[in-house]
Amino acid sequence: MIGLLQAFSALRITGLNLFRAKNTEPLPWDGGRVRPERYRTSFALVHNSDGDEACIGCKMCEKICPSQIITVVPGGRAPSPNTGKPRGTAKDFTLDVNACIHCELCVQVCPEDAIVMLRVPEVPGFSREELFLSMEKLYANEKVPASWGTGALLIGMQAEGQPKPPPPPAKAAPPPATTAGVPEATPPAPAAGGGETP
Amino acid sequence: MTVPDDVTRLLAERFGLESGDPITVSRDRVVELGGALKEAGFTYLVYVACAHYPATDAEPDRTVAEYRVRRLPVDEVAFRVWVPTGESTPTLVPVFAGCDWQEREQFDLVGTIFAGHPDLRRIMLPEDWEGHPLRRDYDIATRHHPWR
Amino acid sequence: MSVILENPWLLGAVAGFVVINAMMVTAAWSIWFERKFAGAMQNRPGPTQVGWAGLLQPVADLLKLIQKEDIVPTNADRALFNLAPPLGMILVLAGLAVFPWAPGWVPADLDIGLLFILSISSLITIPVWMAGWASNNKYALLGGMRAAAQAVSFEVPLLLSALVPIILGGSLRLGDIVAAQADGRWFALWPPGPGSVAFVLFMLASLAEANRIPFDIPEAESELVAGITTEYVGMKFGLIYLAEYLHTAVSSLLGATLFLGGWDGPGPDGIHWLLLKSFALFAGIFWVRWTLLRYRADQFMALCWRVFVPVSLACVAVAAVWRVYA
Amino acid sequence: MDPENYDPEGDLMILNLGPQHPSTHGVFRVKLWLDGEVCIKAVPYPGYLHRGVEKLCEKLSYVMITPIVDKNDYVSPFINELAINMAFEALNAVETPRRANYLRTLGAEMQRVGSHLLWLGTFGLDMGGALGGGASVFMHCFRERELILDCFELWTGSRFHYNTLTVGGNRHDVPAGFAELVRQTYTLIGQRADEYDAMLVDNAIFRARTKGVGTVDAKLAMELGVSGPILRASGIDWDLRRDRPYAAYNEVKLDVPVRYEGDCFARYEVRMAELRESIRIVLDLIDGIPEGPICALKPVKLPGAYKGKVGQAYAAVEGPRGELGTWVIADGTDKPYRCKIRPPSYHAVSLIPYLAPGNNVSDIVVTLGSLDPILGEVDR
Repeated sequence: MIGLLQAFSALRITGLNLFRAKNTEPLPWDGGRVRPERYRTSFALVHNSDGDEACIGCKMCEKICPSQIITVVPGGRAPSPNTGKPRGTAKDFTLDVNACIHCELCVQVCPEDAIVMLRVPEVPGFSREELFLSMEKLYANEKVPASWGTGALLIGMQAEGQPKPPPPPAKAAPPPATTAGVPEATPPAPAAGGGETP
Repeated sequence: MTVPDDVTRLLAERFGLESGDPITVSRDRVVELGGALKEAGFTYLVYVACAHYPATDAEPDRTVAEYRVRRLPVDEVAFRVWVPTGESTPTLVPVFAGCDWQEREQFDLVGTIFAGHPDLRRIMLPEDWEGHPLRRDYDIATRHHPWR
Repeated sequence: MSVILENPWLLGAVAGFVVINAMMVTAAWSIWFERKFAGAMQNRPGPTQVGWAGLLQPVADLLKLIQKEDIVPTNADRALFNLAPPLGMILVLAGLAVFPWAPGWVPADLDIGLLFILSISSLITIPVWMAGWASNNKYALLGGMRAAAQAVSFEVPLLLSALVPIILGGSLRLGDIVAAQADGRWFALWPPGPGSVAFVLFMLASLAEANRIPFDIPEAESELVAGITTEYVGMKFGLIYLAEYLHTAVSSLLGATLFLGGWDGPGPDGIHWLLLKSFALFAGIFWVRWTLLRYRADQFMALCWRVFVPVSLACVAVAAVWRVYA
Repeated sequence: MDPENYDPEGDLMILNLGPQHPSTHGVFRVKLWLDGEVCIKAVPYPGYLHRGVEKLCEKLSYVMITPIVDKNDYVSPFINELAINMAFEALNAVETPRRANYLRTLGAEMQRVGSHLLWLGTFGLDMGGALGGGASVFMHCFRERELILDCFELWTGSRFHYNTLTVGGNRHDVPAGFAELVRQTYTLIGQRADEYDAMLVDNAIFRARTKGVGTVDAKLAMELGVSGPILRASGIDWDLRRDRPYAAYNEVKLDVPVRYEGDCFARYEVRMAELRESIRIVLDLIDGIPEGPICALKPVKLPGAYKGKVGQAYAAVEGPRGELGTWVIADGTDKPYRCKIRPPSYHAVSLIPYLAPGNNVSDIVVTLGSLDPILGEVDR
């Protein structure tokens, strides 16, 4: 009986909460919470400053993807329609968001900052096909607000302040056109492995 | 993690073993070592883990079972025993009750056989699963029932 | 009009129709109220999508339940399984027949009205046990067993605490009990002591009868999945669910009638006071429900026999002494 | 009664608690032999959530594993990442920068608060049901937990499966405005923690349901490898954060709460004390994060960016549920040869055959809830 009287302390808490502000919000279409700039959901492929498709088909994202959901078909080197310089191209690029774990590794390894993630809440699809991003869908997503992270920025953030300031920061600075078209040149550089302590 | 002095002494005097991380012990003395360590205060079982090593020129196809025990707060000792495939190693369930589920899991995933285990069934995978998936020779395309 | 009033059969039919429909609708919207209320307690809005502020949610729920496939488990006792939900509903609704809604508004003015309500509502254990047994499900069986044990235990303090207004009012007729509380001499307030304690005990025992938290062990969804309703789907489940809400509503109506003076109140007496009081009790029950945890079965049997029964006996004794000497 | 020689027609009832039972915290099955409602024997069957994480670890390179183990203990992904990356770093004796250590400590403590909040909510659900007071506790806890996820969202860009740690350090530095948000959030949660106590501990029903229920014997618990709050509630004063400090814990003041009763109520008390302690640590740490690099190694540009030296390593962290360890064998390639994850919940769940007999179904549900098993971690 005494114990039941003590229940009033619990009743007080729920009573208190009756007058608190609502904590939930209607979902996404009329919500409108501002997402932080690093917020990441789906994917987009972007064009670089020259107006070319930034992807050079180097297959780095395909190799790093833990879920193995990215498929890149390299298109070989071709002169850019805008600058005329030869650069790598991708013939096809598909990304199956059904199995994506949103780890951002593909963004981090991209040497051309070609793949970015989106900053808007993901809209669920009605079929598997809707979540399968083809190259057209990825380039169409370019118009959607993108997340902060790009390859160069992520690498820059991690390399910042490191005692030995080797390639990565230098790599982040110049516009993509300089290193374009030489995907074969990238692998040997960062493959140094672990073991270096500051 | 360095091995504490009293364990080094115990190993040298009673078992004639070299100390190390991990200590390698033969199959016929592993239960005795476990019991001795427990008497020495190592009553906390951290894990039992096995790994599979395929046959090489020098060694047959075998698995290693590693036991890690701890004397709170800091002292830690790992001892391992090599088990050729097809043979078994004595179970440590009588010494550490926790070896029950740990050894079952390792049997399930790696296929090390623990002789005398009270309940050596699969624990993670279905009863009718074929093969032990963490073996290096496990074919990832092994056929199994589609709903598993 | 006078034809209806003069013919008891016609009067019964009309009054029954009105009361039953009004209560069913009330129960349906009490679910909406509870969801909104619980939502507010948990800082969330509750139903919002169907109708303004989710007001049409009960209709949507009803449509959903009606559309569902009616599944009867293979090894269930088919007759009992199908009979249990409507039987529970009938028993709950039958109690409403003798309520004095307002001065002179009594569908069936029995002189043993209170006894009738209490005996009818104690019968509700039977459909609950039927549902538990007939489902041929272990969880349902455990739930049914718990329900039976609970009903047997809590019937005693319920009756004993209901005895206090009977002694004080000197009648088993609900109208007389309400009339005895006229002019604010509500039994929950006056005489001080037995009435108020008996009121609390009566409400707690009613919670147990209506399977509400903290005494909802027959359902106990975290332990018994859904207890007796595990195997029920569709409208059968809906009936059990609705019967539970109706039972809660009947309990709060009865509490308001026996202890809070029924239709009596400041200003003009009438049905509005009864409804207001019982709504307050109803909301209180939901407040308790969405705040407290659940007792274990044996613990709350012990609570019943060790605390509720002695205290209610004491209340009866004090009330009797008061009746004789004051 | 002897469970082996019972008469199934007359004596005992076999009840399958799970795999789809509301209070098994995931997909988990316990087979109970019941005499009336009292359990005679209990046999747990884990494995319904087995996803082969250890096999995946063998097939993926070191830098690709972090986002995978996020999903192991799906209530505290940050601490999963910390545990596995510490083991990988131990292979090559990589020393993480001081700022990374501080950020890791901060993240781990932030995550611990979130994890304990989720435990508290589900523990309430186990006792109060989805349509009762338990649901209120659950919603209140989730209300605060969402704020924690907001902090992580600002920091790492993801609400839950962050992938924010990498071998050698962190991937994300804290952004502007982070300290302010964390301070605000955790001060609020510190205040709200008193409300949970008022809702539960002050309530005689809660005390009656938890005191003396599911008592864990310390000696048995140690043999089973049970760790964390369960062990500390049984009177063993042992915490990896204090006794074998990792990350920046040697620079953090830490009080380890210990209770001696070993029952569900003691476990509740230990976890609530830890919750408050973690809030304090977060508030202490947030102002003192040193400047410097956040990653000791070059940022990952390739799957094979990190190669473990031949050998083996074991590293353990104190997760919200106890010792979360990783034992890894490296063979010099960019993939681990064998990677065993030692989940605390697996050891905790192995207590069930010892705890269940003699209790009735309600108590078993409460005991299971108080062990706080995360089935994703049990089954991996």
